[in-house]
Amino acid sequence: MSRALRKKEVLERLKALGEGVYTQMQRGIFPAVRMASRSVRNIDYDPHLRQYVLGDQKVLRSARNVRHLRPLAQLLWAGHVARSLVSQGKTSTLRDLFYMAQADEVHFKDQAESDNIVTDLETILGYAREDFHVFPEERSSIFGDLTIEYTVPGYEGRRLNLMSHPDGLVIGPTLTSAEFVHCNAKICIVIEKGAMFTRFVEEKAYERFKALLIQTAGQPPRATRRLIRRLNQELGLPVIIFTDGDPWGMHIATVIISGSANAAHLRELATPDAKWCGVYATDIVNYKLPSDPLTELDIKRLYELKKDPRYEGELWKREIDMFLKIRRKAEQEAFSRYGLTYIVDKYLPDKLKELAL
Amino acid sequence: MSRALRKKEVLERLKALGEGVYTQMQRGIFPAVRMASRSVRNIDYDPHLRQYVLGDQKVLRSARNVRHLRPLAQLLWAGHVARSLVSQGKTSTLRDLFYMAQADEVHFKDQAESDNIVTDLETILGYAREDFHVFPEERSSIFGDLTIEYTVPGYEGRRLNLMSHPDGLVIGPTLTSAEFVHCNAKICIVIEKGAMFTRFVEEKAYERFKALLIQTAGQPPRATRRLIRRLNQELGLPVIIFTDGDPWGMHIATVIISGSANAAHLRELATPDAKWCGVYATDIVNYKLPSDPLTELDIKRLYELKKDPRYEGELWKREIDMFLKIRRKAEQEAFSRYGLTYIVDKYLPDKLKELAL
Amino acid sequence: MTGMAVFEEISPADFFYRNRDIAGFSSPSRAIYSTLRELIENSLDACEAVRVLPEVRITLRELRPSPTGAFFYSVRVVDNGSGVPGDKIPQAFGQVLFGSKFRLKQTRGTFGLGGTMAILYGQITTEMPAHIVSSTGDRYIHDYELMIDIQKNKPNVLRYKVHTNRDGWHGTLVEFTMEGDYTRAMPKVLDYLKQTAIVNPYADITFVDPKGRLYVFERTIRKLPSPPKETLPHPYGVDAETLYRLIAMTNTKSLSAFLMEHFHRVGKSLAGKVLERANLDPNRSPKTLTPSEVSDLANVMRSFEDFLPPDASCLSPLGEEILEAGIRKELNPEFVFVTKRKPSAYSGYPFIVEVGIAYGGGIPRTGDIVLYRFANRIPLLYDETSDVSWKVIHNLMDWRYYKVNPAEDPLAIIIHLCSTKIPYKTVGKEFLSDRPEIEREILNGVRLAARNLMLYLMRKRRFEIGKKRFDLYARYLPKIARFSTLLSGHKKEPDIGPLLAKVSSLGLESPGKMKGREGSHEQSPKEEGSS
Amino acid sequence: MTGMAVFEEISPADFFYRNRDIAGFSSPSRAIYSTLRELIENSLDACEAVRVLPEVRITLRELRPSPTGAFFYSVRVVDNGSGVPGDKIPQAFGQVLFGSKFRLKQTRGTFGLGGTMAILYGQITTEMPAHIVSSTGDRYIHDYELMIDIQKNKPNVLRYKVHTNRDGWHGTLVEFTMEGDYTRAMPKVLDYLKQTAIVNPYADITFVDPKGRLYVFERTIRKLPSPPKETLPHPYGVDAETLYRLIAMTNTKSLSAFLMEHFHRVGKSLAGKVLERANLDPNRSPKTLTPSEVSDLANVMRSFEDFLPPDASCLSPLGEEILEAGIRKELNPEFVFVTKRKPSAYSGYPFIVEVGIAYGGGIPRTGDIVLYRFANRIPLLYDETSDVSWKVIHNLMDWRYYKVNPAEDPLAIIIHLCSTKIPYKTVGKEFLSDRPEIEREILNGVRLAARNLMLYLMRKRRFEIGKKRFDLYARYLPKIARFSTLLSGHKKEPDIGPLLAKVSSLGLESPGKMKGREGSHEQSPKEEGSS
Repeated sequence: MSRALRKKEVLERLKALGEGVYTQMQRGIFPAVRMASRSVRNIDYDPHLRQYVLGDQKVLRSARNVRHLRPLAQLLWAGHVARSLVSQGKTSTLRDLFYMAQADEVHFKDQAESDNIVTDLETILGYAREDFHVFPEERSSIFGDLTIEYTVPGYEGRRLNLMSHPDGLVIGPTLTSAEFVHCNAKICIVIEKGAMFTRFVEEKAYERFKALLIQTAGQPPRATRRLIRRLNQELGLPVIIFTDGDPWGMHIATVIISGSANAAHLRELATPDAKWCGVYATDIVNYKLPSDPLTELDIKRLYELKKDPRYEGELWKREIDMFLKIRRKAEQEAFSRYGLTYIVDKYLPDKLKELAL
Repeated sequence: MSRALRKKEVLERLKALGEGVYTQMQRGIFPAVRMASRSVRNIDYDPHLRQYVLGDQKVLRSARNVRHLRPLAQLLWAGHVARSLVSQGKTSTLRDLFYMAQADEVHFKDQAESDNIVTDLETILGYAREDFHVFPEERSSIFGDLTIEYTVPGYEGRRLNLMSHPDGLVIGPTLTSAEFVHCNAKICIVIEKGAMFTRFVEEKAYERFKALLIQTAGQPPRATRRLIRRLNQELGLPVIIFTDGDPWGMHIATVIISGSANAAHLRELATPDAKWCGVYATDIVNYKLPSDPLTELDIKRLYELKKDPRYEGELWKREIDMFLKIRRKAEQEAFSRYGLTYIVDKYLPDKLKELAL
Repeated sequence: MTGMAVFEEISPADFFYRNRDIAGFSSPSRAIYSTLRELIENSLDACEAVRVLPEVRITLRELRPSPTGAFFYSVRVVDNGSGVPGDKIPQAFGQVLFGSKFRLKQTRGTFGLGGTMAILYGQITTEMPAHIVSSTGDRYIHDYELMIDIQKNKPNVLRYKVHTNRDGWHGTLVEFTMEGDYTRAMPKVLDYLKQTAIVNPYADITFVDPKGRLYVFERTIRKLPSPPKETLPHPYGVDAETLYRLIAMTNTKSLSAFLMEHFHRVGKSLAGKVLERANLDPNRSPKTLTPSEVSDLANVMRSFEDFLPPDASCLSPLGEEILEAGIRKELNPEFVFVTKRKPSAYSGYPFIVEVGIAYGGGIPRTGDIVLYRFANRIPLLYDETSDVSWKVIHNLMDWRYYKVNPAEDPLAIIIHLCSTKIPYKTVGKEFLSDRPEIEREILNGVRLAARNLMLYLMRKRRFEIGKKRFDLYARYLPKIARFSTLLSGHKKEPDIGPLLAKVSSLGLESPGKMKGREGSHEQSPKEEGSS
Repeated sequence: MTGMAVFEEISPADFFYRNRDIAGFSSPSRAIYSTLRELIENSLDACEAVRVLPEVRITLRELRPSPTGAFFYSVRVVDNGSGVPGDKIPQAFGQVLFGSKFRLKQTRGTFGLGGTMAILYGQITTEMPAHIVSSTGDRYIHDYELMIDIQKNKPNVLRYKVHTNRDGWHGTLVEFTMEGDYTRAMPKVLDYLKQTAIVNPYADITFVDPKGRLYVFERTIRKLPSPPKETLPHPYGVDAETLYRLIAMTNTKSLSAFLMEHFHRVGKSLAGKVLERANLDPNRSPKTLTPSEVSDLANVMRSFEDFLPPDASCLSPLGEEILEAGIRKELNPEFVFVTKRKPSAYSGYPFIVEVGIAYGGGIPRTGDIVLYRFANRIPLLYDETSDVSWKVIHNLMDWRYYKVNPAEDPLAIIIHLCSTKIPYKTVGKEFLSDRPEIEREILNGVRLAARNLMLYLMRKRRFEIGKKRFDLYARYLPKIARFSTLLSGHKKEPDIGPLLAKVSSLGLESPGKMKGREGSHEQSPKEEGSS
């Protein structure tokens, strides 16, 4: 769907939300808003879409219930703000929103509460908050031979090749909304940590593997997940993901691949064909990596992952079991025990062969 | 000093370190290394340099003392690694170093220990670790009308204008080591938070104020502090710093302006002429900003700052006293209560006038 | 052979003289407290014995410093009670293990030691005689000065006068000197008086302390608790020794009559069943039993299931009215609930537990429940954590079930145990041993009280919720109207009047009703990007 | 007038019969424990009285279930002690408040109640006589069967035989039946025996329990503690009552002689000073004193500063050798330190505190210090937290100062108080009241013990450090050599042999010496960018 069309639809849905409540009040009935439930029981894994989706259960925010009064007022206020941002072409953050509420005497007891209302709005509209211009604060960055064309006001039509700056370009609202013009990369390598990203740039991994490099700085923000999806879908780039060798690293990969339960109300964030390429538990053994014992929390997390439908593939099963067997974990930097270049000279080629890429 | 000269001197000092120890051992005496003490009693504020510096006290790492054996071995190992990095033109991180130690059977009980040894090495050499190619993992970013020329291998001579990417360019090893070619900006605005940085870009603050925008993402990494200093010293740009209105925000500004006690053994990181431009405690009052009560920790911190020689100026005294009086703090985003553009339309012009910039 | 032991006998007075620690006279401050307490309790008992509303006047005067760094005091307690017959006065106040409290009847004192111990202590520390004035309300007032011959455990009368009782006065005055330390005892003494006032709201007590300060605990109810009656022993509490004694003194001719006459609640048919079980002829004379038959009979009586529980007429609980009056008078709480449990028994001794709970108002928030313990109307002040009530409240009660937070709520619990025999663990009368039967009654009483407190707190909260409800609608409906108007692009806001009217008149569904599938969305907020 | 009280007198036996809770017979399980304890302590005292290494044989047999759900037991204790003279046996075992323990001399029992109470309890619960056999080692062995007449507090002899003592046996056998509950009492009984063995390592104790299990506590040292001597009262402990008694019985003709003859450590010059202070003529006959003069004299004696503290010859501490033997035998620790404090006194009663500390080895890690309390060689098992020792260890000691962590270190503390009069708070003899003088001695003893433990732990650590030291040089010198070679670009590594030789032969400066200006750099690591 084109950006202009998306914008039009977001505005229409916002208006419909207001209209519904307005009409009910005019008829003298307590206004209510119905939306899909995001409770755990209503989140299912869709094997076809290969991501989490919401089921058919609905919840009602009704002014008949005194406990719903405040969230209902907050929701309508958030809709009002979203409408202003989209029509004026401005962006904002979750934290901004929390403060802006005070101007309109809408009270949020903390930012967690206002964040939750934004998620409600996403659920009702069926659009991610980036579509109504609310961006996260964390930033990832990107480097590689991709030329983009900006669409933001003031930069429309300007182009940039993402190899321009070897320290990386920040993935923010302007990059997310840019169009892809030309790409010489053949693969996209997503890397959990900034230091490893620098190592890949320094060792010219982008040349040797014709790679776009993306560093997520931990769990990637949604804007980055969407960018990865677009690289995969629009440009047909295979995506591999390189994280720390522990349950949390695995889960960074899984969220990129299959989405999160938290965003089950949204589509177009997941990249189902992306592949996790390490650090595997078996790598810890095979490469004799320096490692630390798993904590109790790590182990608990592994047992949770075993029950998670996103972890049904052979690879996941094998690695989870191996983690539980060796009870150890390793960071990406652990390869430095073989020298700084080992990871690009040896490990990455091995892995690409193993994944048949 | 030119980059090539710096490199030569770093290598020479490393060699001298090894030579000293080697000679002592050959003479059959327990080797010892002498360096400036970094204990609190030996850190003084130098009003002339307007930063913290180390005094004349020395400490001895001597193999006569059994507790010094391990740090001494670690120090020599770290020197050996630094020499390899510099001679091969590679970079590394503190974490990489921690892992690399295992290859040479040098044990660090945790990364804090290896980080401390790197600081020892900085003290002995009189150079920051970036000079021996050990970079931090955190990244800041930059945006504005400055053209740079890279010096890193593979990019030598290539130029980039830092307005190329409105989401910002990451400040990493390549940018830090680049030369400034041309600058149209008249001021450098350093911003604590990514969201506010985006707001400034969106509201075209860079045009209206002819500004270079830098976001620090909290306490700025040293590479960013050195970049700010260079912008001020080499290009003569005035620097203003915009942070949250609390003791921690004040301290981000102070570390940029006067350096940190932790880095008293290093020069060329501080920018003594930079100015803090808010959020002031008086701003909270004057602009009626949404605010939170100070925590006990905040208050304790304020009393510490009162005793800190870096906070002797009128402005600091006034604001610390006001914070203690109103017992409240505010975030940068608090201005959003007056709408998203207020901060650029109203607050920043007010402040520039106030600071006579 | 060396070191052969010398054997000798000592008198009971001598025994307690040598071991006064165990009776509560271990230090000068403790001695002041124990003395006042023993005398006040004797006075209250003496008043209730003759159904008179008690008036007790206490005066403590400081005389001079003592050589050990404490002080000498003159203590004087006057009551309007029964008085002691003139010829019994010397023994009642000058002989240990002599008194009126050895029968099966509820009284405050238990060991028959207290008053005489106090006088004994005064004599030991000052070597001055005690002064006793008393009349039973007849024509004479008896006036003694006496000391105790400790080695012989006998009173030694120094002076005796008889006055004419013109006004029909009855009561007792006790006055003597003693060593003590009032300054250190003061908090406990005042605490004791306050707590005594809680369970004796029908008494009028005044206390003039050594600094000349007057403390008044006024009567707020003119009703006395129903008087206790003396009772026969219950078969469950019998042992062979008791049987021997009764057999020695009985006039009955048959075992059947013997059981019916000397035991509580034993009728002809029950007596027959018991004797059948013991293989004894009901018509046999009790005097003919052999030792092993006595022992068997005692065992059968203790294990026989069909006896009725002991009658509680020998007990004198406060009753709910008096207990509540006492709690309100001294603690001034926002909410009080009191309950009197049904009579029960342990080892053949009947007892009744009364429980009060007090919340808010004058009850302080101390971070824990304030526990007031009473046994036969005596406050128990020391060693709280060893008491069965403490165990019940801290270990057996699950306060969460009653929506009460002992660490935060301002809460006091009052436990009163009355029995013909209070199971103290020490002569100092400070805490109750944990007999299972008593523990159970206290627990049930506290549970009932807690349940009533919970109901009160729930009603209170419901009322507050209703008040808040309308405020919330008045606050949020205008906002919903405004933003929906802005969002939908209408010019005029909808009228919220009709909706507000509905809220105030109809009363909407209660918040609890909206739960379930269509309920509010309660997912907790999560961090961006995590799952 | 109604409700008039009936006054009556009861015997001491009757008093304790009615209030057996307070003497430790509150339940069948407690009764078993108290019975064994009283009998064993009497036996140990009887052996020590004649300086014989004790042999005590205890047998407890289960007979049949009791009607209350407990059991009947036969209990039998035999010792090789002094024995009781034939004519004293009936009173010694059949009369309460009769015995050999009322004098000022350190003995285990204090109240003269224990043994007889146990027999009384057995009689109450089973109505069977007690069987006593005893000889003082002369030609006769006396063999009694007797019961107690509770109302009269007199023995009732059912059978008496005299046997010829062919082997010169001396000792006592006590045997009777009682109701009890051994299963529940077992942990406390075994704990009691183990702790008794700690302070009586010179005794040989065997116990056959109702399941037929034999417990043996073997003798590991053949030395008896020095015997206690009987002593005169110390002037500080005197009161007017004591003076009266002494005046009544004295043969002295002058006050001066009176004081010197009847009081501990009073010589002619001291007596003169005291009488001068009391304004009394030293030559006056004591019999002529008026009551107020007696009272004044008592006050002067209690407040006179110049008396010597009481002589401790009347005390029988274990001594460091015996205490350490007992601790090693039963606890088997890695480290023991014991200390005997100098004699001290409270209220004129002399006392000695002995303190032991035991660390590691057989001492378990329980999360708290294991406290063993003893008074005159009796273990105190109940109500630990009310004891003054507990207060000292938990409230007064600052363990951090001694580098000891009570929550983690395996640590036991043993406190033994011996005195002519142990200040128990209850007849049950379970915990000591906190007399300041005693508290201070315990605290000082524990401090000394803690200091010695600290020194031991420091020495231990120092030794371990020395061992590690060489290893560290052997490990790190090669690395320093290698990297300095790499850094400086030399081809050949320096020889570290001479340096290693220095480390092993000379012994370098200790780590502590390197502190100060040129010391190690101890700045703690900080985060990048913060300051």
